[in-house]
Amino acid sequence: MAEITYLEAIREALFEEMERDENVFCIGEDIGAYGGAFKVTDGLFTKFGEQRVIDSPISEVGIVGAAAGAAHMGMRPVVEMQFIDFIANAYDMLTNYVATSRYRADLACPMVVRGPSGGYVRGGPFHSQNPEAGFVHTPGLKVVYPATAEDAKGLMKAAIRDDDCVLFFEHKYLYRRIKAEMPAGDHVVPIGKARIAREGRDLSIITYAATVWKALEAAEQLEKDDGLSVEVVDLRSLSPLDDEAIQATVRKTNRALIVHEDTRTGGLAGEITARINESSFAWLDAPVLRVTAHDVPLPYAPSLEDFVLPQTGDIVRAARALAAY
Amino acid sequence: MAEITYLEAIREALFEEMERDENVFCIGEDIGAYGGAFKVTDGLFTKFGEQRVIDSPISEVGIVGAAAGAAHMGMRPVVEMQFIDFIANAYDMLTNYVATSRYRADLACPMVVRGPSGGYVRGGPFHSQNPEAGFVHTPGLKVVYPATAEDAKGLMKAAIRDDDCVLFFEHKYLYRRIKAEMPAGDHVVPIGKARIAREGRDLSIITYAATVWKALEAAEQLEKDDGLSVEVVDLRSLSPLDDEAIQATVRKTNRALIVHEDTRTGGLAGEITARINESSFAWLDAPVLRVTAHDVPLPYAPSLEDFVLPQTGDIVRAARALAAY
Amino acid sequence: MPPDTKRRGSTADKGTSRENGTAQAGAPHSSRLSREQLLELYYWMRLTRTLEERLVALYRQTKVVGGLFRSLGQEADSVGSAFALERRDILSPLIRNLGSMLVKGAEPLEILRQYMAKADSPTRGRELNIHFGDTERGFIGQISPLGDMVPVMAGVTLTFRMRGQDRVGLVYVGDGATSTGAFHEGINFAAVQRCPLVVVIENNGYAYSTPTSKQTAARQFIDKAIGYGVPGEQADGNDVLAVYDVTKRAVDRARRGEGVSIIELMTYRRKGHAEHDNQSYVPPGEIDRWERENDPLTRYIARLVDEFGFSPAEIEGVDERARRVIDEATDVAERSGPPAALDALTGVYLDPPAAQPLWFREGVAKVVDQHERPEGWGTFSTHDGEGH
Amino acid sequence: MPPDTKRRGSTADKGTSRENGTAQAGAPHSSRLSREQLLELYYWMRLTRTLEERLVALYRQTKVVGGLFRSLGQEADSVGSAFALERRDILSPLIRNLGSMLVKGAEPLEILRQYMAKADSPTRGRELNIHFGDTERGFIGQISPLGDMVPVMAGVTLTFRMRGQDRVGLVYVGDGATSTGAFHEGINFAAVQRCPLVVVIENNGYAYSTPTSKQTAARQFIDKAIGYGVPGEQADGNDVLAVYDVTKRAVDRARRGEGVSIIELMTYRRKGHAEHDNQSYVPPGEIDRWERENDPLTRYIARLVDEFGFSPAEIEGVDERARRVIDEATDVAERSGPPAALDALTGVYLDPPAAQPLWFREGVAKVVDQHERPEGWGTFSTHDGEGH
Ligand SMILES: Cc1ncc(C[n+]2csc(CCOP(=O)(O)OP(=O)(O)O)c2C)c(N)n1
Ligand SMILES: Cc1ncc(C[n+]2csc(CCOP(=O)(O)OP(=O)(O)O)c2C)c(N)n1
Ligand SMILES: [Mg+2]
Ligand SMILES: [Mg+2]
Repeated sequence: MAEITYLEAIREALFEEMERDENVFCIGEDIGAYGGAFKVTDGLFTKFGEQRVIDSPISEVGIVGAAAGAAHMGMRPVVEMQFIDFIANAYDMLTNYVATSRYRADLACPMVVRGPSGGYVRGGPFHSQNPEAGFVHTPGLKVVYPATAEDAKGLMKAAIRDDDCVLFFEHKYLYRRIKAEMPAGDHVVPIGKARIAREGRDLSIITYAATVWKALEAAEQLEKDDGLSVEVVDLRSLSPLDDEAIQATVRKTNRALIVHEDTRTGGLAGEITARINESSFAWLDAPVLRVTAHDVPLPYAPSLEDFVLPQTGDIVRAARALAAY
Repeated sequence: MAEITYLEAIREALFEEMERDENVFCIGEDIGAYGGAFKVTDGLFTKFGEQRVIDSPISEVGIVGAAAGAAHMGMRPVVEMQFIDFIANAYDMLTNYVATSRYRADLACPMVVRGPSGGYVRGGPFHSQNPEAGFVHTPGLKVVYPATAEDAKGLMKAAIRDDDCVLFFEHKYLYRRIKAEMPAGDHVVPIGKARIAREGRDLSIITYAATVWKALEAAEQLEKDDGLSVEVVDLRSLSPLDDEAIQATVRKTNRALIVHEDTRTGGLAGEITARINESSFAWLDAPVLRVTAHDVPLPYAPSLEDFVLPQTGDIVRAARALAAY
Repeated sequence: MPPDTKRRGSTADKGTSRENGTAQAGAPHSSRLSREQLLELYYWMRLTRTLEERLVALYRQTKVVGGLFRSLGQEADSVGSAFALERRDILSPLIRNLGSMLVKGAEPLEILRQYMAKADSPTRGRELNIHFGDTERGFIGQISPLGDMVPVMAGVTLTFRMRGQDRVGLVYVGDGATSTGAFHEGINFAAVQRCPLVVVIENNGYAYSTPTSKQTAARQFIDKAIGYGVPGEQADGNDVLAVYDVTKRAVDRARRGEGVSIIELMTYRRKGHAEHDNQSYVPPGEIDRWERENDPLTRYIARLVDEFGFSPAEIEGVDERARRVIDEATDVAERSGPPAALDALTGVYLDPPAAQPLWFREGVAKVVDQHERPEGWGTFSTHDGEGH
Repeated sequence: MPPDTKRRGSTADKGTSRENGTAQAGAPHSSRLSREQLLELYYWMRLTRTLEERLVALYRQTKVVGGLFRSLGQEADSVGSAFALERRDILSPLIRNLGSMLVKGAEPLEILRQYMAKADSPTRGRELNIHFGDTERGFIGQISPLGDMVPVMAGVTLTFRMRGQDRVGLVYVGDGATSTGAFHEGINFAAVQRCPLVVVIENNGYAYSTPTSKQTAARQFIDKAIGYGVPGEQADGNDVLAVYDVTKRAVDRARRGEGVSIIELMTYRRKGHAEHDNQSYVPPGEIDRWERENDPLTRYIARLVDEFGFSPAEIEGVDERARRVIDEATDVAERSGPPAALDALTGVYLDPPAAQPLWFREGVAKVVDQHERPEGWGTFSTHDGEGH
């Protein structure tokens, strides 16, 4: 089987799920004939027609709300945010309406909200965001953020089949840079399970999305230069978090470094640190450390963006400090 | 001087600031002749007129955006959310427009967004929220959440005078239950400084808003029943956090319990735990623990709400476990 | 007073509807209603009022948890509009559409249990007052953030259209809710997609304390219709038959595949926003005038007797029936108790079925054992026995 | 093709404006423009086009960081509308309103530096393309989320009104942005508050790939005016004088305290949403027809020569001047370098003035020393020397 990109893997999942289940449909801005700003839905319009690939007005509240209504009626909508940054417009609809619908009204709301996320692409403050924290904070929503093409496909299928709302963050830096061969058959990756991206003994790097690749680079370098054996855990699912996996790696290496691209304060690393602290304090030989973006809006000039976002060198330096603690 | 309630203290601050600075004005739904859903702005309309106490349409995006525009022009708007829960509607405007305005455009945006927050009042899922986490996560915004009447007044004055946007969360459970005499003169409480609500030696409870009072109750009981000397830190400001105060109390007692009313996952306790971990790991004799609400939307029946939210007994039990560690 | 409430006073031409964008149908549908149906309309209005009066009594006895919202004087707009739907159709009520829900099959017992936060209430004590729904019976529970139900109902009716079902949706918004972005995005999307959706704007003169004049600069809300490219019709919201007719026309258009309609129902909120509201902001005399000259039940009774020849006895029979229903429902409702605390943790997701009680909870060890994941996430209990 | 683009084609009656809700003024204001002003209008349009052509060249040389957005064929709507404002007035441009910003005093040098993310660009490399502003010169920088500038400009103009200043605001929205909740909430609020605000809807047929027919079911965007209780006027957006006139009327109404106006400018986006967009979705011939029959510069040149008696030499003089200005600006712009990394941490707040470089950064110890809070929050460095 030929390799396909992270982006193509998402498209393939959408394609297969729409073929499998006539209740699945896509809705978003410019996703039809044009195939979407990043061409993720390219070809779906031709194949499934405008009834199932709906070009919407510029109305994030409108389409997320409409998806919820359709989901109540048994449909399985997949909503595209042209850039995930615009999910902020639907914050009320997602956190107040969608997230609570099963709990307060026993009303199922199986839907997926997906979109290009993340930086390292000179997108500036409104085309580079990582808004996962605000949604992981919301009971009733599930959140996934794949780092590999296999997971992009497998998690998308799981998200579409999930009976609750799943936010599916796609890292636009990975869209065309990551390739893989898809596992044969109906490839579904369960939501809530992390992945060991690299085995190690001396310390654990817990991360997700684009920084998984930077962590792997750092692990290579640390092995070569410092003879450190670094384990890299790719969370994949951010809500629910895989506590068993986090606990296992920390209790194994006794040193944890959390890495994410999101800003530091209020980012997921805090939550993960607290959980490690609660579940495995007695196993810790060093403080849990965080490598994150700086607490500023993401600037657009390369020199600025590169400084603000976490880089491989940062992970290496932090890991060395952690190992030396 | 007579004692006034937490609510009256906020009103007094608004009154004094509007008298002091003609650029200060209030805007919100039903805040004019009616004086607001909780009567916080009662009397302002009569005193300052409809030019400075503006009844708005039901448009959270509209009024937050309008406040930003006015702030650019040198005004000092104070926006009321009828219930803070509806700030979710303005999430894009606040996090994307307001928070970034100085950084991306060198455009000052001095404004306050305030509103009744929090639970313990049978308000149900949409009239009880504590949305601070999503905003503390946003660089460019400041966030305060007072627990006492003195701080309610002093922080409101500081918020109105601050040159950036400050979100001012008011705990509706405290509105009329808390009273105090106001310090004489121009009473301003600096943003970013925590308060030691109670001195102690054996362990630290770090909290804010309504749970400060539950923590104090718990401290009493722990002193009486267990002979434990518990320090209670009232953060007051959530962004920026007072790291010096957090560090000081943890290094003094070597045991930290973070308490908040917000849900657990992604709540502020995670961030605080991570900071303690980073700054004071070597001083910790026990894991940093969290007492929080359960991860569910807040239900409305008393039996359910009481179960979901943190109670004094929970703090007592958690503190005992922490002390016994 | 809001400039338009005068225009909307008892002097408003009753039973007729002013048009904007569409052609008026022939003989009004209401002329085809049977005597039973005419009396049924009265029953639903009476039931609504009697139930709310009962709720006031319970509220005064502090048996109601939270606020109480009245639709006094607006019963005709809820009942007449909901009556224009078929059983398979779905509506989304607002806080003052108790009548619409009753017509759609909500039981007074359910309403009473909701208001008293009983364990056996439709939401098991999770949501307030009439915030509940049942897609089987055809009503969807609202949430507090105003306007949000418009996009949701756009999606519900988009599904009807996509599946080629002969079903229509109806969503209520208040004069105040028309100012929300959700209203705008939802109706615009529904209009573009030609969803079979009827948007009923209940213009009752106020949004909480805010008069319509501070809500919009538009002369009337149907003036918004053309901006969405949909027909708009305004009707006397206190004339139940006029409401039924104007709604039925919109429902029929939707069934014929003609998409969205906006209906503006002119009515008046005689009570405060909620029971606690003293209505200090209402110009003196305004409420009395509406009560005196424009009560939807009084007006309809007059028509039933004068125009349709019902006897006072028949009317009283209905009143009696309504009272009986509410009495019985109250007795039953009062009997049941509050929800069990642990139920608060179930049903956030289908999977996992329940959240984990936190470790610091009294007797949590026992509770934890009852759950399938004793080693729950974020619990202190996971790393050793302490704290139990 | 979007049904209304045909209606909007070159056959559209030029130089006139269709009304909706207001009385037409007498002789058009443009008839009172001096020869210098008439030529100035041409200069701004030419400068816009020449600057964008230069940006395309730089983009092809990969000197532009990020995307490039064109207003080819829409120069008249930006220039004509901005020209109707006084210096003290404030406008909020969109991505295709480069011309409006130039009229308001933005320098080509600033634009070039912005697009190349230079250290000395107006935003010091923080924001993209023409996302910058200057309240002194009277334009406020937009953000990407569409519609958000409408509430913001409502607040700007609310301030003008509250302070009794003789100032007006103008905000641009695209056909697509009219679907946002922010547009709705902002214009409704401004209308109720009678803010001196002109809302210009640039109907250029597309929102990215989405034709207007999928954006709204309304026949035209000025049909939204009555729903907000404000006057609406539509004009040929490719006739710079018609644009100037229709905007001037709205600006004058605002100055007279008559509040908000909606203006719809009929134009056409001849280039893709951004340079990368191949416009595959555009019906064949549509772009050519607009270029051939309805180019705003070609049309205005014809009028300048035939109607106002300018000589071809005078026109070429202006073209030459524009070219010179852009050449000089390009030379200067290319000289400066990228922003210094550490600048990324300054100015999130006035206080604190800078965020703390994180401890794991190379040579951060040195950097930290330069900052006022060496014991910064959340930094590993605080509890002891390790990590340095
Ligand atoms: C988005 C949002 N903002 C504010 C509120 C608070 N609120 C609840 S009801 C209400 C007034 C509603 O007025 P209207 O829409 O006219 O409905 P009515 O009560 O008159 O039936 C307000 C402001 C809310 N529920 N949602
Ligand atoms: C709230 C929001 N949603 C989506 C986008 C992505 N987006 C950027 S421009 C654009 C199309 C804008 O079309 P229009 O408003 O007609 O302006 P034009 O480009 O035609 O001038 C879209 C969808 C955005 N910027 N903001
Ligand atoms: Mg109303
Ligand atoms: Mg457009």
